[in-house]
Amino acid sequence: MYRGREGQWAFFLHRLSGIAILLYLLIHVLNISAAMWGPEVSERLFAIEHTPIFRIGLVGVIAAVLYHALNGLRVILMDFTAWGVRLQRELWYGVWLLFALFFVPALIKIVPEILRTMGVI
Amino acid sequence: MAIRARRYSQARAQAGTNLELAWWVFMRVSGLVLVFLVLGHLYMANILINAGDVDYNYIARRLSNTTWKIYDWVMLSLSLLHGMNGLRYVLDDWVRDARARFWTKIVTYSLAVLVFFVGSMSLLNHDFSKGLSENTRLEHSEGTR
Amino acid sequence: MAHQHDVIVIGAGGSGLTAALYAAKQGVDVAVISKLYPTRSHTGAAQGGIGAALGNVEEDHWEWHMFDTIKGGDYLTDQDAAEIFAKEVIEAVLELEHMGLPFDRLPSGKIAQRRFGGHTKEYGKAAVHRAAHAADRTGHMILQTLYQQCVKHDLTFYNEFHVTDVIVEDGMAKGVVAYELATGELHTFQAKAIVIASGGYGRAWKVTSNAYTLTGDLQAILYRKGLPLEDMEFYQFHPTGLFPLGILLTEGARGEGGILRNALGERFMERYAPTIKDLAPRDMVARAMYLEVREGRGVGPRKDHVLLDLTHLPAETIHKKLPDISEFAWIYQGVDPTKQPVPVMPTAHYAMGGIPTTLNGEVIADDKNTVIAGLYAAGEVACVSLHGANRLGTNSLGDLVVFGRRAGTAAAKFAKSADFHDLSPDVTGDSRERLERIRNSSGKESVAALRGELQQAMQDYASVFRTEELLAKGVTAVAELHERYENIGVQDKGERYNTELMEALELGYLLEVSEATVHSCLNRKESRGAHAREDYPERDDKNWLKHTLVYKKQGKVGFMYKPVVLGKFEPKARTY
Amino acid sequence: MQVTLKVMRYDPNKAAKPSWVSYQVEAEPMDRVLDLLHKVKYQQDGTLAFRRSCGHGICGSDAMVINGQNRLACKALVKDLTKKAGDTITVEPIRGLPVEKDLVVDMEPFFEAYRAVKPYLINDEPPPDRERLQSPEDRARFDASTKCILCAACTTSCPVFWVNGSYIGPAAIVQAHRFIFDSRDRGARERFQALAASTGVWRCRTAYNCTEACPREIPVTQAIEEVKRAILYDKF
Ligand SMILES: Cc1cc2nc3c(=O)[nH]c(=O)nc-3n(C[C@H](O)[C@H](O)[C@H](O)COP(=O)(O)OP(=O)(O)OC[C@H]3O[C@@H](n4cnc5c(N)ncnc54)[C@H](O)[C@@H]3O)c2cc1C
Ligand code: HEM
Ligand code: SF4
Ligand code: F3S
Ligand code: FES
Repeated sequence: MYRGREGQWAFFLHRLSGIAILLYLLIHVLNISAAMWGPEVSERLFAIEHTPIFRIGLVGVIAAVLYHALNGLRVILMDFTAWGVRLQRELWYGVWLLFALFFVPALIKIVPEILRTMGVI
Repeated sequence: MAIRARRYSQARAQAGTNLELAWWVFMRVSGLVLVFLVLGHLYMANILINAGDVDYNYIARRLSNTTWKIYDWVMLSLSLLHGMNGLRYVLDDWVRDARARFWTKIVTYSLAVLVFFVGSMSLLNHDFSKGLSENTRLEHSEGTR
Repeated sequence: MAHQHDVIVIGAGGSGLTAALYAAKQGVDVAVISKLYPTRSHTGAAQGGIGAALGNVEEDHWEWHMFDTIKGGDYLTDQDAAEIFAKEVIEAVLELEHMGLPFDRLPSGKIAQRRFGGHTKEYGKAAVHRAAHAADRTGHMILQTLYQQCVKHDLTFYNEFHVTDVIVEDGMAKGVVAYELATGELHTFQAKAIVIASGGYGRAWKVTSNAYTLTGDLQAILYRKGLPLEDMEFYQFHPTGLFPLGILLTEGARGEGGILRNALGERFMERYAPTIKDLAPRDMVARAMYLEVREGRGVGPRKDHVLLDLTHLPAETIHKKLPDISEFAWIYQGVDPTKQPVPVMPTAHYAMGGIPTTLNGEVIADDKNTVIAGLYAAGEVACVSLHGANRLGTNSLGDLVVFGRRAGTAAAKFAKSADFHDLSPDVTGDSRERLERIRNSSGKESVAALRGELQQAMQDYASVFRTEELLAKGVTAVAELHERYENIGVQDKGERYNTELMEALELGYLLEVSEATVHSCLNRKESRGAHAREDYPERDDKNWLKHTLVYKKQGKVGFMYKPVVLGKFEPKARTY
Repeated sequence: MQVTLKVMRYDPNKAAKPSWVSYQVEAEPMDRVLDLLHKVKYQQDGTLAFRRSCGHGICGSDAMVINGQNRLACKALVKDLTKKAGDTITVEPIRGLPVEKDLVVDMEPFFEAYRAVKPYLINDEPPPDRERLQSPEDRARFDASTKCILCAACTTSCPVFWVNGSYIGPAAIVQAHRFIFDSRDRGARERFQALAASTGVWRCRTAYNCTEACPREIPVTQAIEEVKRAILYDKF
């Protein structure tokens, strides 16, 4: 493995998260659109989607979107400002800070819901 | 534009369009817009409510509202275009064999067009309000407006 | 494989690329053969600047530059060469600027210039700002700019082709044989004219500023053919080599105000050159440093070096004008020049001597100036005798472009009126035989060990101060090493990138040029410029105001002499 | 002290695949990795092939992957790569270019990219008798990119280049930058052509490996971003 630094990992993760979201998007759209075929079809799909496995997966997708969006903003800053490049490392840490800021509350909200469906609490 | 050139002399001959620049700008502009649309969407579907409670009724109610139809459709088109162009970048990077790349693209683009078509149908071409008011089965063959 | 080009240039440093560009301007078909990728040539290491009397900072005249060059060369400089040089280098520098060279600028937008060793105004009154520069990477910028122009004009390059032979028969140059590193194949090149521009041979010494690849290849190839080399006893030691590696710290550091100090903190150059002090010519400064060390005023646990002090300069100046050398000091010595003085000692740097040529770069075969038709040389490999007994800083880069241009143009003109010569079917014979012998050798001597011994011997016996006794030892040592070289062994028998084979070949060249050097040193019984004989401390114009031509016939070294071209400036005592 | 030098060796005439070979060498802390390679070549195995010339970081011959990062062997010191005696230093050829032998790679694709950006001053106006004038500020504008020694450390550290060799690469873009921002140059538009192609500057994903790798400390990514903006503002 090449020992790249922050920039390299930021890029790898951006790419990975982008592809992951795209994959989810494709499935998600088909899933929602299934409502056209009526409540039965729709509810059957939702039943699958409401299983814990899928719910945990969704949390992953949220994380991916959050990282991708924040790092996307970092990329845009680097592209259009001179200091964006100079401070790219700091910006990346900023991305993680904001990520934590948004994601932790989301976890606090969502995780108990999942645990409840699992009957753990 | 796909990379056909393996050598820079060929690449040079190919150059001259601003297509790549346009896509580059699009990725940034759409990204900016998507921040609000997608994060807003996630907020509404995961934080305001319990995602585990989303069901047919929720969908139908939401998709009966013209504002949400537009919101969702813009989000759908932008993220599909953005995501598919991103995928194109990835394929251009990773699939080095020109033939393989061509066919992978045909398949993935077709899939995207299909998803876009189905998604748009459900958003624009389907009347969920009817189903909602009766709260019963829908005659999905009708509903054209 | 066989190739054919009107003009072949050997070497892609500053002189080779200039020659190639100007030859191409004449509309002939030019190809450059180089054992390195062009941008790897050692011209890229040159730091301080290129001297030309542009007069951008203060009044300056080409006559002053000409005088400085001659005086710097301790009057062994041919004055016709110095005149042409001082005039044409102005135009050459402007032309480099037009090609795009990013010189540093003055507020007026003109090319910036700095002071440099031995460059003075009004015939020695005070130091003058003459060195045009691009920070401390002037050579890098020259090499890059010239290569860029070659790309622009789409010249043909044979990169990583090692020239193993130049075909000279019946007083005519006919072609070149080269070994392709990538494949191990021998190529023949038929040419109407050939320009040799293969650089110096600093690797003969242990401590040197020169690249690993500067091994005097073409000097040796001609010398082996019985052709003469000129003024080989004059080899320049640059005062400020980063101790102990020998990496160069430009004289520009002193041009910007740097000071040399001994263990007592004294600015010792005040004693040796009261007028221009630290900016005295290199031979004088190098000797002064040796004397300080010899008299016990050296620095360090072994009192074996002195210090280059830049700490009184604004950090800004150091970072802006001397960024690269600050980095060298930091990386290779852990010294930050803005805060600490840098340890330095003289380092083998530049060959004033080399393949004798006329003012148009034509290679000379004897003491009667008989030229070899179609054979040219320029740059450090050549000796037009511009630098005489000691080269001034910044005059080499000027030499490359002025005489590179003259040689390239002359070669192209010659090629236009000449025909290709038939090469005998066995042109590659000698080269093939030599290469095969080395490749199949399994003797017990190691190339690296022999080279190490040679470098140590040259360092001990033929460096800044010389005596009969030391030089005699040097002659014996080199002869012995020559014999042992017959008994080397190499491990790599392969075809592809056989760098071991190349290094063995290069050691052979180093032995030849070292032989020519020590013999010439022993032969010249006077002190002049870089050649300081302790047993003959005075300059002797009566007997020795002449160029040495050293040659080898049937294994025996012999000498011829050539008069110095005098002129306006009468030889005088050399004080600064 | 003793260190282990682990080198990726490959001779296409002898083996199908590259393989690691370890050597024990005696090293000083101030030794360069280049010195270690020389020690191996001169004392242990003469067949080891690598390029080098100047020995102090200005010719650009000896970029290689050292301990997982692109560096010049002549600028990487043992003391910065090891913590204690017995440590291992790994050396591999730079990536994305065909390996010719051991640490020697084929540089032709790299120089082809270089040539594609027209790396020379373009200005057809007849030059004045003296120099073209340029203010110190205008000169400073492109100073960093004039430092490039074409060592390829940047291009071969770029993840986009590894997987798809047709990306023109940061080194070529730095060269373009050197001229685009030279107040004397008139050829920016011509260069944009090569740079705007699908193999050009838009492929850069700002991974910064190039900037980290550059032994001349050129802010490579910054140069690339400036070129992107130059093209953008030229078009809009
Ligand atoms: C560290 C340093 C700093 C210097 N600073 C200055 C300065 O500030 N000002 C100044 O005026 N001078 C300076 N000099 C001196 C000056 O740079 C050199 O004398 C000059 O660059 C030599 O140029 P060249 O073209 O003759 O040879 P080089 O640039 O050495 O090029 C030699 C070429 O010949 C090729 N070659 C050699 N042998 C063969 C072969 N067998 N087959 C094929 N090709 C071959 C090589 O590949 C190379 O391309 C400096 C020198 C050094 C070492
Ligand atoms: C939420 C807001 C988003 C922002 C701010 C954003 C921003 C960006 C930006 C700026 C790029 C270009 C990266 C570069 O050139 O280096 C990019 C690439 C990409 N985006 Fe997004 N994006 C967002 C949402 C999405 C969504 C919803 C998807 C999936 C459908 C997606 C998928 C991708 C992909 C696959 C890439 C290509 C990655 C690559 O080439 O490395 N993005 N994004
Ligand atoms: S930009 Fe830096 S890393 Fe890239 S080739 Fe130039 S010097 Fe080497
Ligand atoms: S590593 Fe590559 S992606 Fe861009 S910032 Fe450097 S060229
Ligand atoms: S040997 Fe010249 S850069 Fe390392």
